[in-house]
Amino acid sequence: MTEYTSAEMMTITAARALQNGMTCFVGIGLPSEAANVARLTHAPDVTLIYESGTLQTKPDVLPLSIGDGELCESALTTVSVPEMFRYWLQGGHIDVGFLGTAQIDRFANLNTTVIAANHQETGKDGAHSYANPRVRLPGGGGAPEISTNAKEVFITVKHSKRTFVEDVDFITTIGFGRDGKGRDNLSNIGRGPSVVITDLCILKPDSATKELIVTSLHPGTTKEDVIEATGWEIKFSETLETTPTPSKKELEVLRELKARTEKAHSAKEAI
Amino acid sequence: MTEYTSAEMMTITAARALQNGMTCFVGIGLPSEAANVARLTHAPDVTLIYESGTLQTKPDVLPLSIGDGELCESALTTVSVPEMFRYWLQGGHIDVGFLGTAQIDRFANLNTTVIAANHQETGKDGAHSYANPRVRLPGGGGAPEISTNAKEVFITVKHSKRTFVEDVDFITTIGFGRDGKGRDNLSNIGRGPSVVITDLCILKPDSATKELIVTSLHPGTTKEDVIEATGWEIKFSETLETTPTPSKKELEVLRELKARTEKAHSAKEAI
Amino acid sequence: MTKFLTLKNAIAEIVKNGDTVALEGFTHLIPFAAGHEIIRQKLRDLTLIRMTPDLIYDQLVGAGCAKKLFFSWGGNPGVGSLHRVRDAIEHSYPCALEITEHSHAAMANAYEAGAAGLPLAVFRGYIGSELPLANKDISSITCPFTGEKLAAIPSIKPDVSIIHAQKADREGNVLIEGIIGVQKEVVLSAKRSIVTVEEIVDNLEVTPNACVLPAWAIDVVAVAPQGAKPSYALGYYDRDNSYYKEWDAISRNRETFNEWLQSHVLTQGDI
Amino acid sequence: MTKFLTLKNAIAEIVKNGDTVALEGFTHLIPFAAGHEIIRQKLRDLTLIRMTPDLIYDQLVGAGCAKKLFFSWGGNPGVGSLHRVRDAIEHSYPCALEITEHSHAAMANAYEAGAAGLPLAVFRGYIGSELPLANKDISSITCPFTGEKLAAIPSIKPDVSIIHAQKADREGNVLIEGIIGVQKEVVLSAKRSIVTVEEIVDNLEVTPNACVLPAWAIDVVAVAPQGAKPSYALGYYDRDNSYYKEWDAISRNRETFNEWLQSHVLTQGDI
Repeated sequence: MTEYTSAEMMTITAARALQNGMTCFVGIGLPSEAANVARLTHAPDVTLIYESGTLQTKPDVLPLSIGDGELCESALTTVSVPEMFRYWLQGGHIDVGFLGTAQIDRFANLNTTVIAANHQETGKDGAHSYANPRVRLPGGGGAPEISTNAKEVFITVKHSKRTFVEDVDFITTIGFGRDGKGRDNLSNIGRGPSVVITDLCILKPDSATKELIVTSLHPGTTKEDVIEATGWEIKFSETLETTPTPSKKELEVLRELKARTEKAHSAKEAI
Repeated sequence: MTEYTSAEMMTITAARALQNGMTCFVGIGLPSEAANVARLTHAPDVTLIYESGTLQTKPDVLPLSIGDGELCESALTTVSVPEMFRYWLQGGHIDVGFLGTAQIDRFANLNTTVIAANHQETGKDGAHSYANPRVRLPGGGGAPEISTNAKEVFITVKHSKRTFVEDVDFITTIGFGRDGKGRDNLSNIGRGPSVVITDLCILKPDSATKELIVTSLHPGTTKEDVIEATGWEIKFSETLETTPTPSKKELEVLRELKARTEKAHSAKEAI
Repeated sequence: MTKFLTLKNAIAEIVKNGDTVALEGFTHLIPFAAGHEIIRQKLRDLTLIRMTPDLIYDQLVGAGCAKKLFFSWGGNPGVGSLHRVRDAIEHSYPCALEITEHSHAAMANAYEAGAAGLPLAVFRGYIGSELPLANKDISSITCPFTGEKLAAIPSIKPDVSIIHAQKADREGNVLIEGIIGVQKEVVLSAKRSIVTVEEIVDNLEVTPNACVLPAWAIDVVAVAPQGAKPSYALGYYDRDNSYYKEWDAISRNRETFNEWLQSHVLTQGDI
Repeated sequence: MTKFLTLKNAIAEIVKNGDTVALEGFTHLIPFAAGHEIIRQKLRDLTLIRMTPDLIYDQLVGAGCAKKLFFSWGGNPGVGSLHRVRDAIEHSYPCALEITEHSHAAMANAYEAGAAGLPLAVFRGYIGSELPLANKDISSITCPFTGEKLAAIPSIKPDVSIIHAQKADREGNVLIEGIIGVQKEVVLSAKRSIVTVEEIVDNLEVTPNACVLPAWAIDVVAVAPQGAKPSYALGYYDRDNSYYKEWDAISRNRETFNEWLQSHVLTQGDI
């Protein structure tokens, strides 16, 4: 078996979640890496869409920003940003939104807005956190509407107690709401997060409660590792699986992609 | 003096109403003819915009339809029809909307929807006319919103008792409403019709009452001619003027334009 | 995801009796070949949506395919009336025809809202017009920030949309160029869609922001060379303005129309 | 109607202390040269609007030009925080900075509505997000047809918009190509606008539906070669991704930033 890092395991597992033929609205960073690995391996006909307006793009190197020239030059066409959000996302043409996050809670709510100064005081409402930030994060970007207008949502994020919290300090982007019922009785929105892929495991929402539970452990990861890295009393599926290891081909594609990317992004320095 | 027809007098007088540098949203037919004569004579920098999405177009022959290829091929650029109505018209970029009509009344309201079966019965409300049509006209097209979203409106139409009626059977497009007060207290809309050019005269709304009054008679036209061709007790300005005659250059441009147009539109028959 | 079908199979598979159908193309790229195939397949009880019914709907209505017409300007551009449409409205020949009437701005906004997945379109329209007396769908909303009353109408979401375009590549991505009208909107707002094209090419050869519809946003692509005649396809053939003029005589009485229908449509083979 | 000015004169004439200013460009074509000129002219108390503040607003905020920031994603793309923006928010250095925060979909819709001359934007957004707790401008309307509650926010109508584009012709018509973002919208929605361009050409040489802003929709065109660096101009130069990475260290502390400001902006001459 080829050796691989836990970061590679995460990216390749996330890539495998994408099926060939899907239209995927791609967040920058980990999601973008995973989505492009998918396109270069088992899902050559996955359609990648970035919020900069680039429709069906096939970047040769990973973009640093959501609007690198590479995305436009390799796209089928590029539309305006209002059109992207109105016609393509809100219009219902996106199968899956692929997101990262800074904080995620047991109901898959995402926080990319603020880390509160004192979470104990905040209670279950982000207003207090917003007024009393310890760390100011970048903000929502496309995520709040990707999460509700895409048919489903995949999330990929590194597993740690700081990231996996019982309740996010602020709901930038809804998973299933503070009580797990946030999507109930709402027509015209997607079904929300269907899978979360970390460097330790795969989590999926319980079909009844919508609480995230571990459905698959990555090889070499123990339940204790996950418990230790999760900020709530994490549950494990009764049919807990072991995630398949990356193939040689997948690792090769990922590593070449990252090498090409590194080279491209540092090449500019000489200019 | 060169001889000319009353139709030529009308078109050239209408053309003169357009000032160089204006952006004009052009209706098909008489307005299109007048606007292009303006562009080819005193107003080379008038910007002509057709509702088909053609921005700043310079057709060599008059279009038969609002979307002839000529309009697109000679345009600065062509935008979608939703963009045309949202950004360019409603967005406030049109100085003047240039309209024709089937019926016009004393408050410059326009009807291009239905001629009522029996106007006597209809009263001052188009609902009855709509339910009881004698003649079905094409409908509103762009006019209802051109009339309120352009900064002002020019109207050109042949003068006759059938056309110039006391009250239109149906208000497709507002002039100043059934009582002349239809634009009062409305912000965010243009000032409405500022001039009506016919084959007999020029009419303008009275600044107080908004009733159309004759401000200029075309050479050779008498007050009686206008009274006879108007369906209400038409008033004449105290400072009634005589419209200047067409110049040789204007007539030449108009006639050449019409000859080119006729040739172009019949040429296709051979194909 | 696009399938390539013959026009005959495309219509047979996608269009059903009783459907709400929009054949769009603002003067340019009107899908006449598809309309004729609908006539040949004797589809009935269609609700036909189009900003400008044009000759194509005069023909479909005259052939008895429609029970309802949804439009904003119903004439033969630059020529006169649509006689078959008028005969259906006024004398229920060959069958009764209900109408729903809007302005261009309203329909353009309603298509835009349909493409944007919204239930309503909001715009500054219908001020002072009596069309709201004739169309109960016209409502309003009040801006929560300014108190301004704005027009609101339901968005358009056809069962089936059909457009004609210049070309598709071998994956079924489609280029529309020139007067693009509401073509993108009508395809994106529809449940099912057909695009007829002049030709299939290896490469669309487009600039970055060309109006390209991705294959995955279209149900069927059918090749129909000269499929927009007597309308036109920029870069392929011109509008046959003389045909539009001749249509007036053909359509004016039932016999000449029915002869035309027999000889020019019903007895014509598949494309 | 466009005037051609030097960048120095353009900023001096168009931008005033206290203005609401939007410098847009979604990753692509960010008008850095114009931003630096605003810094050199020591404009103060600006409300800065931009979907992604990016380095350009980190620089303007760090230089003390802004009192308020209106944004939807505030990071250094792919790198990390905007340290100058955070220092202003968290420690009021060099002066206090208020923020108004939205999602991308919200801002894209608000620009679209601004360009469309509407007082509000209506979209399916903010469902389940706590951003409405942090931004009192976020309201809703109820669809009169379906009863659906939709997000409503005020449209964006800046005093001044500034964008960078590839080229203008000698009349001042401007071509924007590639990732076009909200560039058209921001110019059309603003009271006054400046477009900086790479070069002036005799002929824009465009396809029929290129994104062209007509001269009469722009106030000032200023030539600023390489005016988007370290962002990029498709067809002219690439994004300097390494610069974005280096910015992290420069901006991380006040001294290195102030040195950068001195040497790279304040002591640089006019373009």
